[in-house]
Amino acid sequence: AQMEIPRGGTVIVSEGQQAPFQAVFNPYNPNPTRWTRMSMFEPLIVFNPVGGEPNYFLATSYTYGDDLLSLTFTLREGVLWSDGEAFNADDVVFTFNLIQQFPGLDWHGLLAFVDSVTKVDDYTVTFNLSRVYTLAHIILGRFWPLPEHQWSTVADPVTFANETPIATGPLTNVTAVNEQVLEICRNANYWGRDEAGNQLPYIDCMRQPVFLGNDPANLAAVNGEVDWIGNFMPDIDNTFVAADPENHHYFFWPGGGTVQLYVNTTKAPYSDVQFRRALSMAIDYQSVVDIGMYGYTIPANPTGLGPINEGWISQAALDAAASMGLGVFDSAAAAAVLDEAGYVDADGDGWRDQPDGTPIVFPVQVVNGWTDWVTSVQIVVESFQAIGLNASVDTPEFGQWLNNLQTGTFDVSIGWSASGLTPWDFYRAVLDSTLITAEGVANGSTWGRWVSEETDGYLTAFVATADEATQREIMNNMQMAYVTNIPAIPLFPGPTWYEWNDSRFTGFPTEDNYYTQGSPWEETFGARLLVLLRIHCVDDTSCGQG
Amino acid sequence: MAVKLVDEPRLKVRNLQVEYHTRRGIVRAVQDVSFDVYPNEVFGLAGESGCGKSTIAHAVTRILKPPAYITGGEILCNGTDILMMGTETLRRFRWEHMSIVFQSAMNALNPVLTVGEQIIDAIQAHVLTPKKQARQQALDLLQIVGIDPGRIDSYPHQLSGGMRQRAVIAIALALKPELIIMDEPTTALDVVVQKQIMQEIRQLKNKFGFSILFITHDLSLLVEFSDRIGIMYAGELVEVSPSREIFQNPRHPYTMRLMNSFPTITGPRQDMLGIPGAPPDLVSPPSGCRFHPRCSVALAGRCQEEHPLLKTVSPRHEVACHLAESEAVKHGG
Amino acid sequence: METSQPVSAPLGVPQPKPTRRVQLPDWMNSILRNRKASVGIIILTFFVLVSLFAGQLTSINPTRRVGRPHEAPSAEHILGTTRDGKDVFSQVVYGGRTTLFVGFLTGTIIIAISIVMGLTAGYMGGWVDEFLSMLTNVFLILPGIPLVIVVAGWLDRPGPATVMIVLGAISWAWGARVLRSQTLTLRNSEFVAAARVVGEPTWRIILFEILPNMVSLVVSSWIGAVQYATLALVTLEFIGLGDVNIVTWGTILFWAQNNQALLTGAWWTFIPPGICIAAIGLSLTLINYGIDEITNPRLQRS
Amino acid sequence: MAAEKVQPILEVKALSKDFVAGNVLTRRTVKAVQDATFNLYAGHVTALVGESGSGKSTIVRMIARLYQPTGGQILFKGQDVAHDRTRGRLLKYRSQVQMIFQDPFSSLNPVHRVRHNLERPLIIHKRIKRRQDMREQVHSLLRRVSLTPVEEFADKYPHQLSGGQRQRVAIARALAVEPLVILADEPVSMLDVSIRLGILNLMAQLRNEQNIAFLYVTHDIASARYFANEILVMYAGHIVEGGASEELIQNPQHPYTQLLLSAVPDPARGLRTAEVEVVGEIPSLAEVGLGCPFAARCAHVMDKCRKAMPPRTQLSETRWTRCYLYE
Amino acid sequence: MRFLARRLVFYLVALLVAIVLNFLIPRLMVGDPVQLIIARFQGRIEPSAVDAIKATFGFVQGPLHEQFFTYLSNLLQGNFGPSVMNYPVQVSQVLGASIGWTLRLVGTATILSFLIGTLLGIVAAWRRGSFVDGYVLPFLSVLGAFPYFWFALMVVYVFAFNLRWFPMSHASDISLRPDWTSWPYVSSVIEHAVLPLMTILITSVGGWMLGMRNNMIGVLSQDYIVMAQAKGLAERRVMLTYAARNAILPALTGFAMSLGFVIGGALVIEIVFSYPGVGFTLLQAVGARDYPLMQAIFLLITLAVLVANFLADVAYVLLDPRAR
Ligand SMILES: Nc1ncnc2c1ncn2[C@@H]1O[C@H](COP(=O)(O)OP(=O)(O)OP(=O)(O)O)[C@@H](O)[C@H]1O
Ligand SMILES: Nc1ncnc2c1ncn2[C@@H]1O[C@H](COP(=O)(O)OP(=O)(O)OP(=O)(O)O)[C@@H](O)[C@H]1O
Ligand SMILES: [Mg+2]
Ligand SMILES: [Mg+2]
Repeated sequence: AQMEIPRGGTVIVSEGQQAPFQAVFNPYNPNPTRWTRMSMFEPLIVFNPVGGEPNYFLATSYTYGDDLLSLTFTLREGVLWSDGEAFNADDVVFTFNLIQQFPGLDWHGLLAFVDSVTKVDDYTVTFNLSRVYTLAHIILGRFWPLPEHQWSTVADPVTFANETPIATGPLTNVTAVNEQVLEICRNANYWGRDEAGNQLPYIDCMRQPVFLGNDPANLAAVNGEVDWIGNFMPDIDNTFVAADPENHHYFFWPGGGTVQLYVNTTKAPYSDVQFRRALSMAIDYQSVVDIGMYGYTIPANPTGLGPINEGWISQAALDAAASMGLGVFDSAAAAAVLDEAGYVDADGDGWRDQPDGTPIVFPVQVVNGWTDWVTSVQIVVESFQAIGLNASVDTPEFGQWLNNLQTGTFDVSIGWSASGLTPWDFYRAVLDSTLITAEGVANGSTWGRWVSEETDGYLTAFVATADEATQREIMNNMQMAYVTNIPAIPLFPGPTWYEWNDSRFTGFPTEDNYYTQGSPWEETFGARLLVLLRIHCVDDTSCGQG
Repeated sequence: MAVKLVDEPRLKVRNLQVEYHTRRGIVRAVQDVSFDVYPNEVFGLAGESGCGKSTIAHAVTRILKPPAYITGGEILCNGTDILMMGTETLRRFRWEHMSIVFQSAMNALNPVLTVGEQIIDAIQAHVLTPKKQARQQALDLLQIVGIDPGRIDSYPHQLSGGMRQRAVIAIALALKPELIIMDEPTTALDVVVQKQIMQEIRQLKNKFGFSILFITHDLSLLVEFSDRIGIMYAGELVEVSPSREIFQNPRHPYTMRLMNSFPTITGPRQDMLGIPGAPPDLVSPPSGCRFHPRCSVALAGRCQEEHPLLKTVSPRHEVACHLAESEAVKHGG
Repeated sequence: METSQPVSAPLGVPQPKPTRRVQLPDWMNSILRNRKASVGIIILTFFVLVSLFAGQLTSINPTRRVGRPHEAPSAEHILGTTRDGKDVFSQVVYGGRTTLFVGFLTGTIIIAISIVMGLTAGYMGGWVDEFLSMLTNVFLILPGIPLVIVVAGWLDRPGPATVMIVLGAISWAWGARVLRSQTLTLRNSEFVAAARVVGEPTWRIILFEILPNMVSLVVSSWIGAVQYATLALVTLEFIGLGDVNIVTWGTILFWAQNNQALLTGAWWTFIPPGICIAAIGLSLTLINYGIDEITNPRLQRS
Repeated sequence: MAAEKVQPILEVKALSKDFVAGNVLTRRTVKAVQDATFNLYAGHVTALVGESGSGKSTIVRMIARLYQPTGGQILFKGQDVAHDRTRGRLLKYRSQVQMIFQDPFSSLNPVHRVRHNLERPLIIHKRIKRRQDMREQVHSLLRRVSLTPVEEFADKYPHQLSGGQRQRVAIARALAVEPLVILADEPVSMLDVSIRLGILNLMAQLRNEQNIAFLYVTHDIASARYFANEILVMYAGHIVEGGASEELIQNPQHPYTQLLLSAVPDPARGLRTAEVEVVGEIPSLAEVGLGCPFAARCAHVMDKCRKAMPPRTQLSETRWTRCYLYE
Repeated sequence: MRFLARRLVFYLVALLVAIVLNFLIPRLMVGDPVQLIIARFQGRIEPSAVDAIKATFGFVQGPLHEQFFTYLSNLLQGNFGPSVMNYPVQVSQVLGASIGWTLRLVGTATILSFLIGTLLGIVAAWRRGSFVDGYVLPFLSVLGAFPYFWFALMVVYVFAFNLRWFPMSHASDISLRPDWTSWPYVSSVIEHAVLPLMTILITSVGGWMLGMRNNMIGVLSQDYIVMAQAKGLAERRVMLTYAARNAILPALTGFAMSLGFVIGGALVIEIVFSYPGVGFTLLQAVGARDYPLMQAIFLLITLAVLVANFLADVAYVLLDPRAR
């Protein structure tokens, strides 16, 4: 008894600054054209970043073997590739074997824990794991099966551009890809249906113009030329919203990775937990968030975990943090901590020195041109200077900055961290000492060079069990270790830019009904797929001209 | 070569005054100058650098541009006042009746056009002539001035200095004017080439019967080449006379000193004095006779206060000097 | 195709002037008498004074937050505040100081290299000249700004020093070429030959005979270089290749643009620095124009 | 003017100069001066006349050690200086051989006062014992060239001087070192007729009073007659004739000298002189071959003229020429 | 023609220098492109996958001279390799699209600016003190003092955003299919080019005008101009054939040389107008350490400037017989 949902229309998308498009529709390319992943190519299962519930796409269920060393997916029946061929287990098996054959395709890092794949029947496959790894279903779930009938003839899938893609997703028909615009239209064979049995998606096409800077992208958004937006916009209420309060909306869910201040824990005085504690207490978090981040996020939780892991946060850890004064702006208290630990101005130059008299001078590194971070760091440095620490802002170029962090040639720096459906991803990225190699940090954000058997132990234990209670206990301990040791100083969870214009299309996630992360650029958790399948024209006339 | 002075003059300059308005003040470059040029005559104008010779030449052709202003006088060519002509009349008049050869041929030719084009330009600007015919005329003109007509398509830089000067003369002759003004046409050239060109000019003059207003500071050349000579000093004409007369019997103290300033190759080898001092600044010229500060025979009061006017002292010989009448001059100098 | 020296120096014996040595050099006098140049000098002096007395003009630290974000101009904040609450007026004043300083220093570096290259090539002649001229011409032809972008990206820390080095290293060619040809002319002039006959050593000839005659050319090339450097600096900073941490007119614009000053209506962060840059550019143009007029009197109108 | 022809103070022997003109692709050699031989004597003026581009300045500049000769010798007081580049000896030479340039408007540096121009040679050549003498010395130099009042002139800049005054400053500069030889490269050709004589007379006075040897370069043969004891005629890089000046002018021997003299305008010779027949123009020095450079324009040209330059033929004690007609 | 031959030799040398610079500069940069690609995953990528990426790009790190010869031989084959940012798309393909837009925009703007500036300069010199000389010239000089980008932003804000007279971004209407034979497309291209073109024109025309005016004034005082006027030639002929043709010669060299600068200036304009040109691509390539792309762009710009210079030389030879 639902109202007929209007169909058709071209939704116009903007992600802020965007490089000109090239026709690279190989999802296993390091950097394929936008909308290749999670709209053209579908995963097996993705877990909603908001709430974490599974959304089944090419699989309909998954089960671990009793020994946790195998993972079986039941595949969806009746799915057709965009060229009309049927999708089945052979495609999944083929794709994994292809990855094994060409490790250059292994973006998900599957080979680190998957040994082989077995086809059970046409719609069942079993992955045989090389070790117990209870996050396997999340990672394997994101893996994109390729059409065997097309890719089996591809000589080198690593360098294959795949200009005419064959995929199962809702948008597969590329109608324009050039230096100015990308336009992809619906897959006539798409399997998805809404409750009323209507074929999905409702929209005909997605069009993303190239904006070479944030500025033109924002002007276009303010002008109402775009429908689905992932731009950073300063002063958004007075510009974007004010231009059309009725239809222009935004919601910057702070569900991104936590931005932290990393200190090089191998060097004095940063190796001293009291010093780090003082730093944490000295920072004016509210100003950082309000000024540096335009008020678009919230101060971070001392455990480092953001809203995406809300359900995991341990009250005990929070209490411990509170008793230490962490994450609360209090210059006087911070100064007192430093005084007590012996960091006083020994040489009378107005700045504090180390207990042995060595002057403390440290630049806080931040990438040149990342203006929100630069402003944040400026405020952080002001806070540090206020308690007598000789800090300054240093803005190397991105490449240089990254290199400094990877090789440990820095004292203090702002930096990102990973986030995932469980806190494991965050702590793994920040603390896993196996990621620190002689040449530098392999990957992740273990820039603080924190080495501890305790935390390493929690990380391995967590993925070795599938029992949620055990996992929660491990994570509680982990959080406690984080707040007592302060290996990094969390500043704020990363906001996710997302605006929408209701005048032509509707069905976007709203603040009240935030059914998934709304940003059109979101690719990791497949949130984009969920939005794509829901949006539709407001009425029959609203998006006729597209 | 006697010139019949009974004819009406081709060019009559009367009380010409030219000023340059500069930052330093008004430069009175030409002050109350009058002279005539008769048909088939070469009238020479000489004087030190900066005395206003070129200014007269430019005034006569009316090509002076600000900051130069003609502030008085008449310039009659064949009876019509050039200064009264409208732009279009002047454009037509010029070159058909009167042309000019500039001080330096190096700069008088447009470097990016061939010699032929520049001659043809002149012809076509005045007479509606088909290109072919104009080119033929240009070839003839080159022949006349002694350039191999094969060089018609040469650019100025491909010609030697002498050839360039000839080409400029060819342009000046293009419309067979009655009067050609030549402002130091040979200063940049060697004597041998100078000689050649001067000979050719003379031949052409005899052949076509035009008059020449000839300007130079090379007195030897002037005396050898002109029929009559006007000597200028500081913007004024101080003596006008037939050339032989002025050479042998100069009457103005300045002329006398001038004639005594250049050694010759055949005359007696004697000590010469030149003229002490330097020409005056034309912004604030000396009072009275402008030459008096440098004149060794100046009369104490009179020359400083009273401005001498051109007076006829003997037939066809005019001098502007208070002493000209008195015999004292002859022994002064 | 040599043109002979015009014989048009002032004629006559000028009246002896009783003034003694405390005279300004002639060219300076002429510059001050030229209207365009003096307007340019007045504008420039104004900005130089503002930079010098920045501390007296405003007591507000340009890098401190002193107000709410994007406050409109008021008595307290004459030009309002930036998005992060800093005082725009004091930023423009202090930013001008850095911009002018770096612009002039860079211009000076550029012209110093030009002088060394140009004078060496012009005076030494021979293969030294051939080599240096070739080098000059090559640098003249290499596209400057793209090269600066590439090189600035290579140096690890952007900032005024980087820009100075990079601009200096690749922008000297124009000046070198002009100065070389002038040196060549002067070197062949008779007074240089006269100095050699008198027995002046080479270094004295270059420093005391040739260089003083190029003062107006050096000054005008220098001004051109300063203008070029200032504009290049501001442009590079604007596109994010400068150090966004320090306050210059370029970075004020960078931040204004980043905070979408025009869209949010915070024109006061965008218009004033733009006008200041234009005013400096204009003043330098006017000065050079004036110098042009002085050295080429034909350009003057009586 | 009976200058004793004793020992020449400066001897030029078979001097030649090749210039390399053009760039790498258009390289060609210009033989500016070939086989020039003559002497300068104290108190004696030797004039070098010839058309523009004939190589006069090149000879002067080689003697002034501004150009390095390609071949030949310059003997000063019997010593070859052409190939001596030691700074000390070069300075010594310069203190005895000085030069006056053609263009008084460019031979004085516009940025220096008159005083500076006179002080420098005094300082460089240590002609001054005490600093205090400097002022007096400068003034006496100015007095010698009749630039009075000296105080005033010493402080002037060149642009405040007239052409003649500038040339006087240039002469004073040359005199500052008390030279034995002065090389004057067309010292009056840029000056007005009326001023020329003043300068020529000044130089004549110096020659007479200080016994200076002059090399007087000019294209105005009449002034050479007026000022010089001996005249050398140059044509396209070669000195083609030489001799006592009056004799040479009244009785030119070389066909080129004859042509030159006939072309000089001379009112005293009587107006409307015979018209001369001249063909061609001075050849480009880059193209001169082996023979006599005047062959192409010469009315008396013979076959051998085109093959080799005629040797020097002594016509009398004071005259010589290089022409096959007189061999 | 000897002149041109000599210039050609020079251009070859210049090109060689550019090629060597081009080879060296990126190699001196810190940070390798693979690291940057990995960094984009902000820690969400497994360490084991890092090797996969490195393998994908297969960067060879031989000794420098070997690298240089590979680079040279690839260059000679016109093969710049794949772009890192757009892997595996070839650099030539990445550039193919943007170079056209830049050449069209900057080319048109530069030529127009030169022509208009020169023409105005001629008029200003010919009629000293007239409206053009007394008002237009100072006005354009003031405009020329503003930085390109500042002006561009103001223009976008006023004429595109507020007044909506012109489109704000892109080189054509993006809903139209590129088709140079269809009028709607071509007209949209023109419409989109108006603002960026005007910005370049307005800020650069004053310089040309002033230069030409001063050259022209110098030429106008030459004897041959006076003589041409005295000859009675028509004013137009004196102005154009006698005066302007001589006055334009020094400007020609400057014109060619300015191209390098204009491309730099256009870069900022491309960003402001989202004009998909090569300047923006360069900036991006530098940010992403996309060496092959950077090198290709820099070489391309250099080549364009060299070609422009050569054309200017040819024009010079055509206009000035002395250079022949
Ligand atoms: N454009 C000008 N502006 C100001 N004064 C000028 C200008 N042209 C000439 N004069 C002055 O006018 C006077 C006469 O100049 P003119 O050129 O007529 O002299 P001239 O006799 O032809 O000299 P020369 O023999 O050097 O050619 C000189 O004092 C000169 O300084
Ligand atoms: N530095 C040089 N490089 C190349 N060629 C030169 C150089 N100097 C002079 N020449 C050439 O040498 C020849 C002789 O020149 P020089 O200056 O000696 O002649 P000149 O007789 O003094 O002429 P003028 O009377 O014009 O001064 C000329 O053809 C000239 O072009
Ligand atoms: Mg004159
Ligand atoms: Mg000479």
